Amino acid sequence: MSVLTRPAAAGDERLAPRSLTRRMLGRPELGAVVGAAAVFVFFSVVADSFLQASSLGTVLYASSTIGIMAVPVALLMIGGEFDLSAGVMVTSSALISSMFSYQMTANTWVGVGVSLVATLALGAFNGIMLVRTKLPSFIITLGTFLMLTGLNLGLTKLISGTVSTKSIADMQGFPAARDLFASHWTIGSVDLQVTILWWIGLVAVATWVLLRTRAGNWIFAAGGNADAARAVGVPVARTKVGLYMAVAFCAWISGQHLLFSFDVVQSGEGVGNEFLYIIAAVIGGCLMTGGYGSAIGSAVGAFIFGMTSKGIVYAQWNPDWFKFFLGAMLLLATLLNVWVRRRAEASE
Amino acid sequence: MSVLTRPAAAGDERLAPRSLTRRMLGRPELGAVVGAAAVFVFFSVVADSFLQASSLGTVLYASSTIGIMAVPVALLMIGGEFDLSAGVMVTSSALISSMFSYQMTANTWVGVGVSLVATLALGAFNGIMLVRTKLPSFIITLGTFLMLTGLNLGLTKLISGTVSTKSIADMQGFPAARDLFASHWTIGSVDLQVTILWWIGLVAVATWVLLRTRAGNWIFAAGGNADAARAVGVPVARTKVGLYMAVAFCAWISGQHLLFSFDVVQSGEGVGNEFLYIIAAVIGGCLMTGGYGSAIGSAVGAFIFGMTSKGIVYAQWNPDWFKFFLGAMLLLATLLNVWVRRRAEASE
Amino acid sequence: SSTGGKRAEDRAKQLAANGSAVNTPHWTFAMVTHSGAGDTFWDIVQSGAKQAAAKDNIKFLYSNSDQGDQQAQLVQAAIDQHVDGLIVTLAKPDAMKDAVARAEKAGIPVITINSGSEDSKKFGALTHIGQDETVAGNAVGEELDKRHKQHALCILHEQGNVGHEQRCAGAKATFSGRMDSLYVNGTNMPDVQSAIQAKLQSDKSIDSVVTLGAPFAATAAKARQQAGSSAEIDTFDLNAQVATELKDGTIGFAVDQQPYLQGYEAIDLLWLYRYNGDTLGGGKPVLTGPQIVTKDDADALLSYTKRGTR
Amino acid sequence: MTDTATTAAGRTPLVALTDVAKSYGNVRALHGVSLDVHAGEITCVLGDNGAGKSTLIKIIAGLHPHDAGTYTVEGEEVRHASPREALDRGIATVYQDLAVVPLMPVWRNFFLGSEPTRGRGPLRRLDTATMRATTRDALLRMGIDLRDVDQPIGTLSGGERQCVAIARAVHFGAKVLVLDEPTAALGVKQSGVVLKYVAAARDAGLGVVLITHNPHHAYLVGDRFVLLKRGAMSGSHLKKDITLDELTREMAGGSELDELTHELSRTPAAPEAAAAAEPETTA
Amino acid sequence: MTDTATTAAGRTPLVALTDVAKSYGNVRALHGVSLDVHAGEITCVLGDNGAGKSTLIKIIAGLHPHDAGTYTVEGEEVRHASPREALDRGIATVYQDLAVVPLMPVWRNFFLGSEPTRGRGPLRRLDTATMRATTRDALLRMGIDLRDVDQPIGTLSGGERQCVAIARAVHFGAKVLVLDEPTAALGVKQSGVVLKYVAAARDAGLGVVLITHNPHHAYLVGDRFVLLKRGAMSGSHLKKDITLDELTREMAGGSELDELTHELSRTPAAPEAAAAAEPETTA
Ligand SMILES: Nc1ncnc2c1ncn2[C@@H]1O[C@H](COP(=O)(O)OP(=O)(O)OP(=O)(O)O)[C@@H](O)[C@H]1O
Ligand SMILES: Nc1ncnc2c1ncn2[C@@H]1O[C@H](COP(=O)(O)OP(=O)(O)OP(=O)(O)O)[C@@H](O)[C@H]1O
Ligand SMILES: [Mg+2]
Ligand SMILES: [Mg+2]
Repeated sequence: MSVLTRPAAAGDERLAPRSLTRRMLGRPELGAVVGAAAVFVFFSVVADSFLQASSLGTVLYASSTIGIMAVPVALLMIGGEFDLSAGVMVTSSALISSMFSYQMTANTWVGVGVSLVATLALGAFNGIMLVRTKLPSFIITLGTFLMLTGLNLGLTKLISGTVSTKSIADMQGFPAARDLFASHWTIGSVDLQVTILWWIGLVAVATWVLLRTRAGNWIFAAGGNADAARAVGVPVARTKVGLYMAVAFCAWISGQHLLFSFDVVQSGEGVGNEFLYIIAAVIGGCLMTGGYGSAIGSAVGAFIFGMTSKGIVYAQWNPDWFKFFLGAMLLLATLLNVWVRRRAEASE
Repeated sequence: MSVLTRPAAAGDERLAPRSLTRRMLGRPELGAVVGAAAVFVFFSVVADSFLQASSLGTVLYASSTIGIMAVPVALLMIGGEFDLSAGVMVTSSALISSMFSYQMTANTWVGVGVSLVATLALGAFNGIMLVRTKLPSFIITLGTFLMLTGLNLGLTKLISGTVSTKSIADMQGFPAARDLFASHWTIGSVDLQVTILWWIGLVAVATWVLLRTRAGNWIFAAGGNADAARAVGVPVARTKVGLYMAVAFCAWISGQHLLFSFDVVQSGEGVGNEFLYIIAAVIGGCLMTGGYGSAIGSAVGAFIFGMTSKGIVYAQWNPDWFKFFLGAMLLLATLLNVWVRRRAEASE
Repeated sequence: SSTGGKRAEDRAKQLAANGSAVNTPHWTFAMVTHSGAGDTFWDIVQSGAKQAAAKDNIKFLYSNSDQGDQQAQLVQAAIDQHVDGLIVTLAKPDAMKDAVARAEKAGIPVITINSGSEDSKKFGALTHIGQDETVAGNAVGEELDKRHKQHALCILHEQGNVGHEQRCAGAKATFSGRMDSLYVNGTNMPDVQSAIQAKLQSDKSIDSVVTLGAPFAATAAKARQQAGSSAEIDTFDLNAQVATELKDGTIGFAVDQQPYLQGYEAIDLLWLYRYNGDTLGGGKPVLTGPQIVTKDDADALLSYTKRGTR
Repeated sequence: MTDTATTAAGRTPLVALTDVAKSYGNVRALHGVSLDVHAGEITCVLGDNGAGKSTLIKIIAGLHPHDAGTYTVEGEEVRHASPREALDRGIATVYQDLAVVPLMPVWRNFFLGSEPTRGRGPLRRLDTATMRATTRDALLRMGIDLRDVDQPIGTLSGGERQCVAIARAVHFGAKVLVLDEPTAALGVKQSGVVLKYVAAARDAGLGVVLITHNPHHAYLVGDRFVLLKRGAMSGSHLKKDITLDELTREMAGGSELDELTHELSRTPAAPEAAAAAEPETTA
Repeated sequence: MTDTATTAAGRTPLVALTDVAKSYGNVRALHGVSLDVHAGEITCVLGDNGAGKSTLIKIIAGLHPHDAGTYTVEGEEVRHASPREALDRGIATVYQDLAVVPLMPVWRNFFLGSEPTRGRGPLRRLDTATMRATTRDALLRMGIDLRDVDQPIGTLSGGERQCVAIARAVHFGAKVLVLDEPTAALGVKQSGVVLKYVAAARDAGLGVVLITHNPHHAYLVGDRFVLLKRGAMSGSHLKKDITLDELTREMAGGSELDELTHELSRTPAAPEAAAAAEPETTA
């Protein structure tokens, strides 16, 4: 949970010596990294096209779209809560941005701004409902999930007449916004999407917040033992509302990416993606019960998921069995991770 | 958590008197019952056709198909674990039964029996993997979920050549099996499905097990504090494996209902239903963190869900907004439940 | 089933093993669709494609995702694999625009199938094979009128699915009576049944139910019986059960768009293009439907549906 | 019974509870309890198991609101909505169940809720070096030589955890220090250190509320003694008005104790204990 | 140091640990510890906080396996895979962290893992009436008059919970009773009762392992004393070989104590404590 593992007080006879490698392997992220490496090596061997530079770009892009959301979802899980509305909130954010710009004939940046405010409000709603009603987050965000799904469809049909939005590609500010949220550039023969930068940035910020700020301390405490945290003066309620707003913020980024990369938004999308985010966080070592996990872990989890789901395609395995392979690979990667960690811990 | 609330030691000055009604309202299921009653009254008012006898049959049927699975899922949640594979396992069970009978040209009862054994084995696999690897149940059952989804599709195509099974309606034993799993009969003008009986029976058995047997005590303990339970000699691992097998058993019942009621099984079905079961359990008062809940609560939860999702149809509201109404109603019902309980507790 | 799908498939495999009907190089063609997992319709499309692939000495790759952005990523993955031809559906055209453009840049010929006839040409595809969902919907509306229906119900088994919306909207556009929609949870048959039941109980004036996928027609028939309604059940697409029930008269009519043909022709046309530079349709979409099938066609259809090719 | 306000009448007490009551649902945990805490004095709250001592502490600490009565801090009536407010008023508490987050490292637990920071603006960050060093030193002073302040606090022994909680409260206590059975899990040496700390805090002018089941500890450092019984006050004494023996007897519930001592002293295998039994059994 | 086996050499001890060691990851919690528990004797394990006492208990209780050394029960070498096995051999334990399930009613916690049943076959069910009555009576005998045995055990006070755990172990202990700081959270009266129970168990022929930080308690009932320091044995004495003062001094770590007592006795506000400080501070 901390970046610097201070060497133990020199010469305490109660401490068995431990090599650096072993200490490294004991860290949660590094366990997951071993799993990721194994998946990478595996697909490099079985899938010819997996190791190409262009494939790497595709895999990284797929991982980044999950990873951007997995970061705040991991933080939220460390803080002891869930967000089932995270998937559709991405779509809501994109819809708001697109429909506002179109209907008001406003500069796309205005739509983007309105969407930011509205999405943050949705996150705040989740958080405030949670701390006010003291209902489990599963119920609250399930309610928001269903309501947003309905609103996405109902409002889009009401406003656009169909289930998708109108194109805003020809509106003012579109190219600049596209550069920010959905551009891509080529390094050598690898085509990299800007989402990868967003992803790396978010992981870095989240890691800093978790390990080096008061807020990070509060997140761990709120998830690890909310009663104790409250008793020693941690603003648990504010922390949780903040976490939901962080999820909303990242949903906004993802939503804008969706909008500016496809220009038109389908109102029915995003359903089910919330689980991909949770999966990435859990594979990366977050505890379902809260109080433990890391942002880097969530990134590794997203990468494992991205590699596996695309690797199966590159390996050209029978698509009927896609889900089977996906499940088996994820399970094996996680088992390997746990096995490595146990070995590291067992040998003193 | 107990059926008999013994009157407190007479005349203890440290106990404020509490009326029977208040004591009743303090019980978790009864909180949910108030929510259910409110939903019922609401739809009786807004939807003309909701109060018809035949509509009751439809609502009960919808509730029972969720409720049958919600019972073991609630038990599992009380025991502190999840099962994401519960939804597809139902389909697997139906597929195994149907394809075995068809391919072997065996009596349908043989298929039913094989399916029971195979489904229980799946449940045992979940449970044993969980206790052996000590991974979170979310990861394990997610793996099983994905693998079963793949297997359902892959094997069905391999064996039947298409994505659904062949009809077994003309095979030996079909009518009798249909009577057991998918018959319906008419009382007055209400058409009642046999699944309702299964549901009631399962709720009764589960309630008995939870409150009156050693296994029930162990389930609460395994979910409430697994370490403590283990320390005082509770076979936590066996309890959890048993719970997963209970889920499998009910998946078998649901699967056979699916098969004998629709005769042909689509291999892609069941995905997503696991959440309906969890929703029902949580609305009915089960804690996500384990150690608290009831079987009756899960039934009330399933009933609330069934009433709401069908009530919206009876009320003929704009179908585009279906999910919105569903989410809002579920949230309101749960809020009412909590509000009632708090009031009951606050006034001594 | 004397002409079982399994046997046909085996025969096709045998053919491939024996060296195929042609001696062109062993090209790889990929198909990326917007289908969900385990969909009957897309299963038949795949069967057709596989049959043609076997004949044409083609390696056939299939992948699918019902999320627009995921489908685009799958197209990219196919490009990464340097396939020799690409078949995509354009249910969400805007999401696919970039991906298709990249395929063209990489020199991969693209054929679009099923949905997206308007955009196909614009995106630079060789040709479009299939039937527009709206056109199919229109045909249903007209047929309902022909049958003097007043009040129809359109069952959408996947909320927010563009193709489904277009089918219903198309039917609504040509139907002169009233048409309601109902969303059901397509992965939960009992829920489909009880929801249709509830709708029929709440509104007795409904005289026809249109399902958007073949498997749901039988369930709708069951719901009708439970609800004591006399509405006619009609459906998009075919399967063995629908064919039987057409024959029994349980189902009124079905709209077929010949999915087998969409898969088969797509592969075949890509082969022709690579082999001989041929294209079909003269810049216009090649339509595979809609074809209204009724009781009269049922007998012939029954054997085809049983082996999974219609 | 409510004769607490008789001494030091001139000064406003740091914390004063008057006729406070608290129920959990239909359980009346506390009623009619009054208590004054003065600067530079140690108030001991004594009583049987389940008498309501921890409930009283939790009200002072702001963890639970009181149902009736008044709660004043330096003369001003308050109703703490959260422990944060009490902390901000300088009231630091050691809870009986310790209030630690098991999976967090010791040093993070030590500073939880009151983390020191360095830098400004977006660069404002935890001062981890100071936090680690302070934690290690504070524990060392209590006789706990931790191997590693980075280990999760959940892996510490019961007494070590207790020491972290006490060291934390002593470190952050500004005006009032509230300790719920601080020495319960502690070894002989550590208990001595804690009593020394309590005395030092008093000498530094803090008001101290100390809960203990050990009459020796109470009598050694306490200035006034409040006795609770089944949720109500059963006595309130100044040190000068009571002897250790009387205090012990009151804590044990009077006559019942004699009987018990008698019984235990008869047990055959511990004959030499018979004479010593009276005070020690109850120590 | 390992002179434990000298007495009662003829009898096989009920439980014997020889040169046992245990590490948590790279933390060596225990090494080279030996201990005999004989029927009808009370073995006290004493030591500083973090000395490894609870770890020792957990090995005996079957909660953790030992890494090295041997563990025999009635002469037969064992390696308990779970606490269930230890229970089945008649070893009942009170853990320091109590091992209760907070949300479950008191009576269900009391019988958890060893529930009595009535009826046969599918009608076999919990004997709830007996369970409730037994729980209430067992607690009443310890001086805890519960309002309601149906309340979740998490709502009991710390001492009440401790009493439930002790009553449970006493109820199920068949051959060996292991108690980890049983009196820590208890009131004067309850402590007396627990010591009486311990003596009674010994008289009934059980072997008892008692952990405590209170030398008075230990000396009153103990027959042999094992001292742990930083995970290793620092002494093992029979009662006849040691006095209370020596024991207290050893527990507190020798010379350090004098210094501390001296310091505390100088605190100005408690002058009358000065004389009494030596034994009481450490009580
Ligand atoms: N699960 C664990 N992981 C790592 N270290 C542990 C774990 N449990 C205990 N320890 C360490 O082992 C040492 C011995 O702990 P133990 O609980 O046995 O002490 P104890 O003698 O019972 O102390 P106390 O009197 O305070 O209860 C402690 O220093 C503790 O930090
Ligand atoms: N959350 C709660 N809900 C219901 N009853 C409670 C709750 N907390 C405490 N009680 C009850 O209130 C009474 C007083 O508890 P409290 O913890 O204040 O006792 P205490 O004096 O601190 O006892 P101990 O010395 O054993 O720690 C107890 O009988 C307990 O059962
Ligand atoms: Mg207390
Ligand atoms: Mg201990």
